[in-house]
Amino acid sequence: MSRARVGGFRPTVTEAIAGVLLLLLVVAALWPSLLAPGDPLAVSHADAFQPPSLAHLFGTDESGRDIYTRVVHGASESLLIGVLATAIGIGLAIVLGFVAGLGPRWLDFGTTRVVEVLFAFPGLLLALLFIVVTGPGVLSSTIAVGLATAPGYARIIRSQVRRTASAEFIDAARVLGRSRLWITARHILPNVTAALFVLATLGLGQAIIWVSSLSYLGLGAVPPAAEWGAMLAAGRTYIANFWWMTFFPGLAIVASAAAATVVGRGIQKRNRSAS
Amino acid sequence: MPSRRFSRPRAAVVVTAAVALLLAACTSGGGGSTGEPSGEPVTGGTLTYASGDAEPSCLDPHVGGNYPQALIATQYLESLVSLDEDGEVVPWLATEWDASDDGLEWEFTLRDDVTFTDGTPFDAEAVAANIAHVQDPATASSTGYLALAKIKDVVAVDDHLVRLEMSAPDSALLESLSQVWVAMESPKALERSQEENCAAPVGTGPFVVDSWERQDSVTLVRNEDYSSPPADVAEATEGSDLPYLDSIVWRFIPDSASRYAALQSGEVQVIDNAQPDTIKSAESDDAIEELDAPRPGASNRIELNSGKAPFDDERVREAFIRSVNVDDGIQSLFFGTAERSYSPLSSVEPLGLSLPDLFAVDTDAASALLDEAGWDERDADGYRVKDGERLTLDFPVSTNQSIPAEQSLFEQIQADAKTAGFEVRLQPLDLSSWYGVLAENEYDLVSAPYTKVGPDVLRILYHSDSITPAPSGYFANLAQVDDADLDELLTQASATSDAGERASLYEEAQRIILEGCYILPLYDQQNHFLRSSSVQGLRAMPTVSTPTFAGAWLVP
Amino acid sequence: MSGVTREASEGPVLDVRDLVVSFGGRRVVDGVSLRVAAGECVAIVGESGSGKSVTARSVVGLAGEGARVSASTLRVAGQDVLSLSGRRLRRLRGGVVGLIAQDALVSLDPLRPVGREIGDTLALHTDLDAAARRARTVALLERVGLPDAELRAGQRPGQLSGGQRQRALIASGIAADPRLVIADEPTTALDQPVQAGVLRLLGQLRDEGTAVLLISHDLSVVTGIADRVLVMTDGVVVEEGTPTEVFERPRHPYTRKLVDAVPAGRARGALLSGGGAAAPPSAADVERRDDRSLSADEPSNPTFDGAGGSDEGVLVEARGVSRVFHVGGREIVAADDVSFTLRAGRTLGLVGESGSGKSTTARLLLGLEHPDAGEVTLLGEPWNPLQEARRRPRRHLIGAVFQDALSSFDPRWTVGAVLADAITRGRSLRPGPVRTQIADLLDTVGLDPALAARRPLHLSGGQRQRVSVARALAAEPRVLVLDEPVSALDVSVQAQVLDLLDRLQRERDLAYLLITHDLGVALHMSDDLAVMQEGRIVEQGPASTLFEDAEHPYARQLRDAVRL
Amino acid sequence: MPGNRHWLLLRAGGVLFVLWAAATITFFALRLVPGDPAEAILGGPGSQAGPEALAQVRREYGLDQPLAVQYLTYLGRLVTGDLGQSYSLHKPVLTAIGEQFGATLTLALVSLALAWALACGLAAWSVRGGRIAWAIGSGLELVAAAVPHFWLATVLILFFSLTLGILPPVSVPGPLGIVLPALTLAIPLAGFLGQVMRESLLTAMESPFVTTARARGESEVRIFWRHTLRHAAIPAVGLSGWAFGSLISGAVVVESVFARQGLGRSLLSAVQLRDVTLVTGIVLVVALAYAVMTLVTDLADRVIDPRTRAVAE
Repeated sequence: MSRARVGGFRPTVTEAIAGVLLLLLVVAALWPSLLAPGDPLAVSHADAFQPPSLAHLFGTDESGRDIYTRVVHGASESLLIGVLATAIGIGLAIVLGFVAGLGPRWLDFGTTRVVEVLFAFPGLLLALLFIVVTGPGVLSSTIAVGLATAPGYARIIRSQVRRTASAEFIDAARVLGRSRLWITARHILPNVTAALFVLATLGLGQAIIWVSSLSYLGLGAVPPAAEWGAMLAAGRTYIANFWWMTFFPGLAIVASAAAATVVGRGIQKRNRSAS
Repeated sequence: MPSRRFSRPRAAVVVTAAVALLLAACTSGGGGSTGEPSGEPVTGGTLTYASGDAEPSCLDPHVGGNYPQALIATQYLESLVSLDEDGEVVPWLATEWDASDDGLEWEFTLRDDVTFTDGTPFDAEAVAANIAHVQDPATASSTGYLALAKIKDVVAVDDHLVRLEMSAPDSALLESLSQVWVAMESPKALERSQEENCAAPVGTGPFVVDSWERQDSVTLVRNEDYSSPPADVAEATEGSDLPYLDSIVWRFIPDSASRYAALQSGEVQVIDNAQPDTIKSAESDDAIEELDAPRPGASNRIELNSGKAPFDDERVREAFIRSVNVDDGIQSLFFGTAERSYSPLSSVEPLGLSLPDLFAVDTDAASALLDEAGWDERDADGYRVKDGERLTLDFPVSTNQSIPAEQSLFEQIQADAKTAGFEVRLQPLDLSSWYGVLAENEYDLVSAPYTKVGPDVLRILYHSDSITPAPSGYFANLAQVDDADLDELLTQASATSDAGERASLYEEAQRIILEGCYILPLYDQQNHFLRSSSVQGLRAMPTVSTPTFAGAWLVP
Repeated sequence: MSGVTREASEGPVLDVRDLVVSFGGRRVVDGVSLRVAAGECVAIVGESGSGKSVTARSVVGLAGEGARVSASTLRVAGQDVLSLSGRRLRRLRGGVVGLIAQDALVSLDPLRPVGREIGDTLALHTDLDAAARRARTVALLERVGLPDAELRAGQRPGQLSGGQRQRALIASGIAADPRLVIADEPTTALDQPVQAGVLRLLGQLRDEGTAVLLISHDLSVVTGIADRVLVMTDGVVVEEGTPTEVFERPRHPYTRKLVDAVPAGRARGALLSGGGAAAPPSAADVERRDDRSLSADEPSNPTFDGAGGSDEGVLVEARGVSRVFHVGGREIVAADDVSFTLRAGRTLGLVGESGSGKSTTARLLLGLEHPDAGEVTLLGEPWNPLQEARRRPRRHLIGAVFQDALSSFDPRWTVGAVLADAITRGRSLRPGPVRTQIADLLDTVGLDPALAARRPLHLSGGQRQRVSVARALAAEPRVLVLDEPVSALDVSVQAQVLDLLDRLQRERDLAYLLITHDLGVALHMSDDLAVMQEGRIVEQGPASTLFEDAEHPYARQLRDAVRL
Repeated sequence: MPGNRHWLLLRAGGVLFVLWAAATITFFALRLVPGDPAEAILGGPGSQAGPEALAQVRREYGLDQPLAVQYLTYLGRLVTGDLGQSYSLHKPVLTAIGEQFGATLTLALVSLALAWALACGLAAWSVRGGRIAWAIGSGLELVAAAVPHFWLATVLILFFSLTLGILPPVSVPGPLGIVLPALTLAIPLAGFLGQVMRESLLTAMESPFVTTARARGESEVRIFWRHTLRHAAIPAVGLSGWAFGSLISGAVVVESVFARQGLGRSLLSAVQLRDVTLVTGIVLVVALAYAVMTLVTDLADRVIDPRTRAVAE
């Protein structure tokens, strides 16, 4: 299977597809109208519950809104939330991770324990606890997911920092008389950030799922917002008769999450073979 | 004899009610509230009922008092009186009753052959204990408390004669007493801690609470020595030994998709809160029948908070009502399972007044009104503005009380209102936060179904007294209608003993409410049940439309 | 059972003719022929990529994924391997042919007790029941000379020492009495004394009538036991003959190159790569060493110092340095009262088995560890212990070359960046401004300046090591610490690097601390030698004489190991 | 070995620490709820709790005391196993949790087992099936790992209950009832575990001891089950603790979709009813369960992988 891991820098077919998907996602997020000129909130009683057709690629929902348009416009909502959540999570994690990874033993011990504690809260629980405190809503659910994912990242970052810090080239640098700060700035930081980027892409997929889960539970985005999770939640009640209302938003989530993972792993693979 | 006093005026309207019910029966493919049973009743078997409502935290409907509680309590609790198909008040645990001419004293003769399922005999003391329990603030009763608000004192004249002394005449007393929220429970059981009583209330009904697996199911078993069906049922089922079913498993399946799937796959035999689209598709499915039982009391309507800006200005209220198109939405969302309503009262309420013309959509008139009211500019997003203020309406929606279709309808209203220049801010909330927002008076629009037998519901909903909260904290006058004339009318109506006068008073009251643009009626409180066709003899109580399984059986 | 019977079988056990192995059109083995008879040991010698391992593995059909193997003959014990079906092939593996790979730490499943691995072989190729297998396993482990076999059988590779592991691996290879044993680099990564033991074991097998095919990159290893030697390069056998023929009268230039490259017993300063008269190794040269030793007449005491006690040229002095590690409640004495001196232009060779504390000593000298006791001085001034801040300004005086060059570079830096950083003392990573210096450096270490643009990952092992030497030089140090600088390299490459180091020392009058497990290298490079064991220096003296009057048993072991 | 006791003590201490910290966090979470904490305890503004009720809660929770005192009393009550009273269920939180915990635990464990089975099975199949199988295998894992529970649940119900009609769409007593919920939880997890395993599977399959095994005459099947799988499993096992946590999270969704008893459902309704005491109680209990679970997996890890015990130099 060795080819499965080496595979040069030329993207594999899967990676190519995934890349395109992500690209579309970004476009949809930034300039939705390019892909779907319609208005995602335009109600039209006449064409409620239309099955997929040329007029409505993904069909229409209970208010006759075009699901394709909503999915496209939903990208910005979902993606933004996903990115934000991941950013919060990783931002927090970096602080924790570096404190633990570079600080003295006791500090490392302390931080690691704290991280463990947070990690001990199954993600959604932490999120729910947070929501109980702040009340439901897009923002709080986003922050909640950020908080909930931070510990996981922190662990990885810490070990990454540790590994880099104990690498032989760090010794080499010390022998050459480089200061701690210099080493952190020139060696550890860059080497860890490479991994961070991967982490982020991988995390993005999960974050999207999480946030949509919260919306599904009615704790996140508020209708008629075209957030995928919310759309799914709305569609589920009609699943018995109008499958497309659930299927396509779900597909969007799965596709983007999967795409993010593939791309993330791709980069990871190359990083590894490059080091 | 005494009951005749009430029967006459009713007779007129009763017909309409019956017709309405018949209609319901037809539309729902013979599964109507009478659901003319096919074949001979079969004894035995276990029926599984799946409720979409949140699992009640207490099975005693005295506590709080919401519809989910009523649904299940109907199976094991019974009231003093009931209504028959024609809306006639009929004897139940009380055989007859009489009121003093000033309407301040009521005497009820009780059945002497009934015992609670814990062996406690049912007697005057029991009635006293129950009314006391409902009125005790510690019970935190909401619905029941309001229903019995005018009862000042209860006197056990003898074992089976009880006298209620009123603080003021209450023409709605019998209707109120017919509701399951004030049903009779064993006084011995009531003495237990609230936790215990909530877990297994003890009544005289056809079934007994056997066990409660939290978040899974309540198991009800047959009351072997059940002897006290309401008069009308007793006649109908002369000689047969009710109930037929051995037991009922009462499940809680919040997810409507799963619930319907469970019915289709035969895991359960009856589900409530059926989604409109599934009702529609059930019509073409012989294995599934519908039972449509619109709730009595108020219609399902959107209240416009006249207590604060911008809706303190009648012109703005009218503008809003005129600018939103509800009919099309109802058509597409409810698949014809719901009739548009133009009345504050449910279509099953004989005294309901409908004024369709008031609700004809007229966007030009709307914008004219708004300009007139000073909301004559529009901002970048197309919303109307008045000295810098955007025309914003907060619309807290209780996700527990509004079915998805209804929430979608609100979204469409939101879209319509936008074109007119209103910014409607929908905020779906859990029940608790929803109450919170109402208590803080942070709403302009709200939809709050209220179920009570009889037009007296109007007094609860629109009398200015109802702006101040009940012990449970809930206040019913969400439109915050504060109109002296209206108050006067409603007080008179509930006091008068003359049916004709009562009718005209309520009509006048409704006119004020409708013309004052305080509410936007939508449709009756939807109450659709789907049953597997193996379930026969299922019937909705004419009181608060809760289905009763007393006469139901399973076709093997 | 095939091969259990030992009567002289008709014809050779292994008969290979015109073996060709190619991976996707690339020919890795190109027409190799060889025969191994029962009771004979044939050795294939060559450097990595010469195709020796592939040749060996093709014999059991394990040339590797996507390998296309063809041969006019490929017979083991009379069976035509190429025509064997999956199941029959599996019967052959382990049953008729035992394969002993290198580095048992990874060649035995680290998660399973070694006894199991042996038991599996038995289960596959004998019809013994579980109990019998257990007994047999223990017997085997005893046979390969593993002390208290009972206990060992239950232990996992990680819990055994390198030698024990290798023996266990051999045991699993010979469990089913195969008629042919293929030993692929069985002794690499082992310390010399252990090596000797393992080779002796293979010798026994041969004497008992097993055919042995020995694969090695190290000439000195095979000399002892091989009956015939094949020298391979680029997939072709360039020379074949008895050890003596091959080593004393190498006909093919490549063979000569290899022979010369062997450091063991090549006079100090003699060029290993290219030129230099081919001298026969082993016995002969030990005598030469003796000649040299006559001229040296220093007393050898534990705190020996190079040139007759005078302080002239002393750069680094370590006095009674100790370092103890606390791991999971256990105390590990990594350095115990270590004392030595480094002088300009001289090399101190530090030898000892892995885990004897060599590297810790180096780290103490480099100021990467602080000593628990004792001190290190640099140019007479305190160096360690000392605050890093005060040490930093003088850091440039000591440079280091690490064993694994690759991991000693930041994977994200180009060679140019690495050197620029070293030259500008960390002020800049941009090669541009200091292009000429970089070119000079690369030139001094014999590399093409064009390499500056590459990343270390894309360099050969030798090139990497040269770059790390260049990096060390950039700061113009007086002292270089060389931690196993060549152990990862092929003989000929190793030769070049060693020569380079030797040249640089002479040109720049550098003081070297050379850490190695390879006594040959040590002897060739060092003026003085120190032997370490369990953190202590047990012998110290001039390279020439040290072993002659070695008192310490371990030193003796080492000596014998080299002599074979 | 000597390290063991020391190690175990340390980890046990870790568990205690986790609990303490969890308690602390929940305590302050309770205080962070906007408005009157007493009101929050009674279910937020919606509760419209009467003054006497509020007063009683204040007394009970010592809310009139300084924060430090409150904190200590809180901890004290936790030590005695008193998690407070749930306003929405009219009963002690501990009892409420007790009723639900078993169901969730069962679900989580069954799902965990199922996930492992799926992951290993798929790995086994795709390892031997060559290039295509490998691609398909990793593809399946990829998708599986990206599927949100609530969507998967719907799809499964549609397929198994409505189309095939072989499995109940809602949980029913007996083993049949747990199948769909467990599947819903297991599939995404299996995808995740699979992805992790695949990575290490590659490494394992290329490592020399596999060659040794082949050279010994082992068949590929045996090699997979005896050698490579075990190596591949190690990192995934390390994740089992985390996985357990994620299953609990998943339970929140799955239990309500399948109308199944369990903590997840209690938690959701508690959140919706703003029953703070219940939420914090559940969070605490789950944190405990999690901590114990990690301890167990770490132990398992030490069993499977002796190297973690060997003291590294």
